[in-house]
Amino acid sequence: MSEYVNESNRTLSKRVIEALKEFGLPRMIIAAFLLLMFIVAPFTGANFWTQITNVINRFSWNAVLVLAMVPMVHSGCGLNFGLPVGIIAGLLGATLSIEWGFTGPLSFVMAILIATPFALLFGLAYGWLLNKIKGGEMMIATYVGFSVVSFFCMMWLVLPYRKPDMAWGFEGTGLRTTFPIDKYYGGVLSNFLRIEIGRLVIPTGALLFFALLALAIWAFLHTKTGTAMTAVGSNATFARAAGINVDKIRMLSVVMSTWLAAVGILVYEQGFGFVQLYNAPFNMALPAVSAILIGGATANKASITNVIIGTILFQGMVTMTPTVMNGLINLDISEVLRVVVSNGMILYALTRKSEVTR
Amino acid sequence: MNGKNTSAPRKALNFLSNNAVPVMFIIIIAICLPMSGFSTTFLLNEIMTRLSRNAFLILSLLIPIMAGMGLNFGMTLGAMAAEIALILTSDWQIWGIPGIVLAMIMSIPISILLGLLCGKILNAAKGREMITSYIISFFMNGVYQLVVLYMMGSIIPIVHTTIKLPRGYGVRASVDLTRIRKALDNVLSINIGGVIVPVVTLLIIALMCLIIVWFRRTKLGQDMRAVGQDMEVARAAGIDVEGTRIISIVISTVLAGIGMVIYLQNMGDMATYSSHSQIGMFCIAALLVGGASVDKASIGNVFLGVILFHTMFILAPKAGAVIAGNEVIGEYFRVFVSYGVITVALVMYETKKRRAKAGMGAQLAAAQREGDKR
Amino acid sequence: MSNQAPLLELKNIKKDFFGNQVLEDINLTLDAGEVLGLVGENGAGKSTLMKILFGMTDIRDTGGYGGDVLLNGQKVNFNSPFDALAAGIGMVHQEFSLIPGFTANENILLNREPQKKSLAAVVFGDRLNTLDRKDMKSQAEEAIEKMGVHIEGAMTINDMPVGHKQFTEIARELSKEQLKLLILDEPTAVLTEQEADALLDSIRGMSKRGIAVIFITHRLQEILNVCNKVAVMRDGVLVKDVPAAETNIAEITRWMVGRSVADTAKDRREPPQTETVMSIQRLWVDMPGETVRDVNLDVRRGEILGIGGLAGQGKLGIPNGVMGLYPAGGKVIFDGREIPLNQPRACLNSQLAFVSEDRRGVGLLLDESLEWNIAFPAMQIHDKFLRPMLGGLVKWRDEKAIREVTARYIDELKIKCTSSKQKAKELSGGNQQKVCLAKAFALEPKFLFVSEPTRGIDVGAKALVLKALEKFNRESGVTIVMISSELEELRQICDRIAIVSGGRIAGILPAGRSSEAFGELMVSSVV
Amino acid sequence: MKKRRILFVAAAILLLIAIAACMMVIGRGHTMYFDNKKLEYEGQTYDTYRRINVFVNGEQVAKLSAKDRGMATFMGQQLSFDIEVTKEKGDDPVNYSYTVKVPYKEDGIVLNLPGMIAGLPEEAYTTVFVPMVTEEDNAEEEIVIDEFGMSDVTEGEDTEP
Repeated sequence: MSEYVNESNRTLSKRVIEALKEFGLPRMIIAAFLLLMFIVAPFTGANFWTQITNVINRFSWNAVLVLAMVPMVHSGCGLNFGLPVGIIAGLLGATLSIEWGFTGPLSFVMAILIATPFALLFGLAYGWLLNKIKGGEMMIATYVGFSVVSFFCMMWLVLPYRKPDMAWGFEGTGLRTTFPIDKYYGGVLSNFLRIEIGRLVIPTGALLFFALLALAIWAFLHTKTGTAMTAVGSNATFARAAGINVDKIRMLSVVMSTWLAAVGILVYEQGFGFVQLYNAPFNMALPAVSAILIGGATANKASITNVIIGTILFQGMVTMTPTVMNGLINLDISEVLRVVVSNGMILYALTRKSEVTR
Repeated sequence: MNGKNTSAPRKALNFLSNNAVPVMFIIIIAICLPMSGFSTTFLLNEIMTRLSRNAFLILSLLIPIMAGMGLNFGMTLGAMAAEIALILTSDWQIWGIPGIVLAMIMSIPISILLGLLCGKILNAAKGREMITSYIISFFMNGVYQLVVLYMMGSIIPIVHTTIKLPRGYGVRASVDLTRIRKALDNVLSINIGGVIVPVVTLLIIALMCLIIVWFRRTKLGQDMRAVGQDMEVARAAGIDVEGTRIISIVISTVLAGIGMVIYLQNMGDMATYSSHSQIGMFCIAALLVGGASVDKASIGNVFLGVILFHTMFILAPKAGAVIAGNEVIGEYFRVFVSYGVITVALVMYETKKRRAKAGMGAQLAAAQREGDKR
Repeated sequence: MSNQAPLLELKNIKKDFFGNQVLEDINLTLDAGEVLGLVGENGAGKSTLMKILFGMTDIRDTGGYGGDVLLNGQKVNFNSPFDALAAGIGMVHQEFSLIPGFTANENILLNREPQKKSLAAVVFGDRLNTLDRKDMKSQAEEAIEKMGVHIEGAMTINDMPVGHKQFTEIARELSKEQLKLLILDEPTAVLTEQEADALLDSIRGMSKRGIAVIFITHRLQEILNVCNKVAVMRDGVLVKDVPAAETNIAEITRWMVGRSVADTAKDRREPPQTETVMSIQRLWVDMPGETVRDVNLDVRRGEILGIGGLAGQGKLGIPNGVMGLYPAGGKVIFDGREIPLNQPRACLNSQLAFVSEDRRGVGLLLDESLEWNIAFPAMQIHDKFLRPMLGGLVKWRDEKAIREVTARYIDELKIKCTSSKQKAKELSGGNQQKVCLAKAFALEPKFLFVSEPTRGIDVGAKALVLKALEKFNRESGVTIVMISSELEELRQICDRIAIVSGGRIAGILPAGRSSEAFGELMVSSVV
Repeated sequence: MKKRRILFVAAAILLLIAIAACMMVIGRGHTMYFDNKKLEYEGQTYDTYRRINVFVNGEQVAKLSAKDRGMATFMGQQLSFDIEVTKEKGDDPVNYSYTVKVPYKEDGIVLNLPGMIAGLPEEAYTTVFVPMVTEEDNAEEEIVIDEFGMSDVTEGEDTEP
């Protein structure tokens, strides 16, 4: 490789500027903002290590959901606004696992196992639909997600769940909107190999679990099929001319994303300690989408690094701003800031020609 | 493919596939209607109320569709403008018709500003207008909250404690609009066999329809149609494509603002932080139920849509109670149907676009076969 | 007509695209009412010349042009097509510039609609004037009348036959009162015979009204029928400018394709008389703009077969159809086995390979490294550059092998790049083309389609690419079918050349035959 | 031509502003409170009446016994009303008509009817209404912006050990 470098007349400074340009202005602003928060935090009376713990914690809950964006972005299906489809599969796994009497860590494993066939089924149907409407994925994905969630709003009421921990006791059928899962898999990952150093708490198990999945995705992208997936996302016509069955690869990516979303919501719940049904999945897609964009992904390129950086920045912003803003000016505009920043980021990605070529 | 043998059954099938959504709705209503047990008068009254409440808002969606920008999820922006105007007029204690007129006038400059912004952003996202306008509505919702929750009472003066939060700034979660409640609807309203008809509101809606019909015949309307069908050709003919698109969004936003005032005066109560958030979805769903598509919509679609969609809306909870013994199911059902309708319409639009591209090959094969015969 | 200055005068027009000279010293005059037939092969510079005349912005964006354009003796310099329109020049393009859902009348008067004053316009501006539909109708009808071919004004463009779309465009130009010069770019290409005749009549009519017409076409007979003058261009030079009455088709063809009389007859090898390796039967391909109608073609083992023909006649459709990139029908037999159509994978599995003419769209992963571009198809088709892991369960990408093969081709084809990790979009056109070749070579095919391998690349790279192809054929014994619009290039390396005209094979000749022979085939059944 | 249009646009905007201003004047709502209460003014005491009925546009808006307060809402800056006064039980009611102007900026005005009937100067019987701030009004209202459904997340954080 070194023999070619000589030919390049790019100086170091030029490269740095280029790298920064690639990183993008909005990301830099957000990163700088977060850095500022960390610096200011101690002055507002917030404990630095508590803050760090919060960020790590939130990271461990959400990272898998953000990771679920990666396969679909890679295959050119765009940002997965249809994340709720996978989440519903996960919720089915969670509720059925509890209903069938599994408890403790086993209930988590069973939840994943039960969610898997649903995720495959939903993913196949969702992928089939997305293959029919190439080019209009993002808008339709959004509404497919909404339709599925609202359909399951009815299902949660109708399906014959009996377990008193999650069903409405007095009415006989129907699940509660939110129920705790301490008896089941609440904290199974977070508390596994948990490290506590003073005020700093590291949920090792959850981080390891994410690392495992991230590694699997990273490895997959290095295989023959993974390479084909990236090529399909980069230029579908090229891939087709090279003999790739584009539809099949896209389908595979959708199934993968859907499954990751199903596992992602289970990881989220184990950290959060509650299962949220009904309208809760509606609002899960946008934070994940903006997180990966903040991490530097575009609508057809995303890496594991993007996931990690994006989740840290986004969750950092979410957890830090309320404390700091409150402590600093006694005015909590963090919620508004979060809405503006995350949606602003998506808008920024949508309006850049280079970012979305379709 | 070869459109010559359009026999009667085929024609019927074509009609069904082109109007799948309205037909589906008529079937749903036909099933739910007997179950609900509502009286005809009650139903007609409800439909009349909802027609007068929603029609103007839905009319605001027509112009961007004409300009090829799809369903304007950004109409929420106009709703926000109307809400800001109504918060202020409520605080100034302007009541009745004057309050409504003032709110409409005040919403206009805010709508224009938001519309310009939205139009500019959409011009940067050509081909992805819908998802972009959808995200814009979320984005602007954040800005709206910033204004209403933090700037009102601190920077923008708000006097009354019924509106202002006790902490000294920000607006309460609900603003009471009793003072303008149905002020417009009640003018000259008449009662026909138990059905109350808000004559003036309907007249305003009719006037708007006329304006839209007239607008289609203007040069600007013609330009919008041209831009909507082929931007490049329009540009080559010297039409200011970007400008025309922005104007269409601005008009839509302004109309949505006025429509929202009409909507809220009918409701008589405003949920400050959520009234606007669902309005776009319901209006779009209603329009699509009326048989409109992403690239084609008429005034007829608006009225058919309002009637069908809202009849379903009224019937669903009762029907849910009868079928599943639970009214909540019906409520979820109607939300599901709203989303489902939008999904189906979007899918149909995209597949139609793709199907139009194919089909040439069959012609070639046919030509070769013809050649063989000779 | 008079002793005044001619309507249009072109003086020493020159144009280069980044050092690549495409027009040299063009001089041409045209009087009012005169009809000029402009002919030449693709790439001869006709379009560029017309673009200059019409003030297209891409001319200005690429550094403008040299020489002067004089209109009525006045020097003009158009900054945009709108300036040209204002000066009375109209142009009908090959691609339709019509709004599909509008009627013919609406399209004819697009953005020039007569209007009625309205009250709202006083406040909101003139765009709120209503359209005067009645006046629109009469104005459009007048233009249609002027054209002399009847089309239904109230019909929407979508419902029209192609020919009528063309006439709508012509009527649009005629409806402009200031029109003095009309440029028609291959207007008859989409017309039926009767329609084409009607158009010619219409051109005569315009000429009588004093409107000058520049008529670009490949149908030479039409030129002789309707034009006063014929101008022939070749390689950016105006080779001939004669009265139409003084020439004939054979002569024009010769001027079009003829190089210097001394043929570039180098040490040409005897065309191999081997057995047929690929037999294409009754092929139709639906490739927009390059429709293939009914092609039968046999390719011999080990030869280089050229496919030539004018643009739009379907030569590009053949490889794209066989390789499954566009919907196709018919039968293709390779090595005794039938290859299923519309399945790129099946072709590649049978060791066919294809270098597409659409480098950026089909040929390259622009956002990926050279390594990926070169290794990808071979990896996917032949499982090369992969390491089996976990007992063959996982096929892991072998980065080292990929880097090696890329380095080899970078070296072999002299691809200029900073590293094998450089992104394909950062390379120049010539180097991108070499990457495309490398990609195909890495597949180690038995049979290679190469489509327009030298389009848009500089002379040095051109020679290199052709040499690489020749070498690949000679050393590996790979059968190559090369499709190109440049006849000379085909004659240089091919054994036989098939000419496509009107979506069909017009004939196959040994490459040694004269240019005129090929030229005649090219225009034989032009559509 | 261009100039003319600017003129018309300006005129249109002015017209809208004028309408808006007009609406602000005629649509300004006020509340008038009627007190049938004892009034002390310059040492004199004006006693309550047994019953006072208040009519606006012929419609009864208040029926006041001693120490009662009634109210009427109206738009615009003045209110005309009629009152029907019964001094003692069994007396014949006496009718009065009044027109009271209300300053634009005041939301509510309290009229002391005994003072008014006695013909006292305006400042004697009018007071500005000051609304009482009730407990309910002051209860801190939680505005939940739940864009991302994260409100429960904060709850969740509380449950963290």
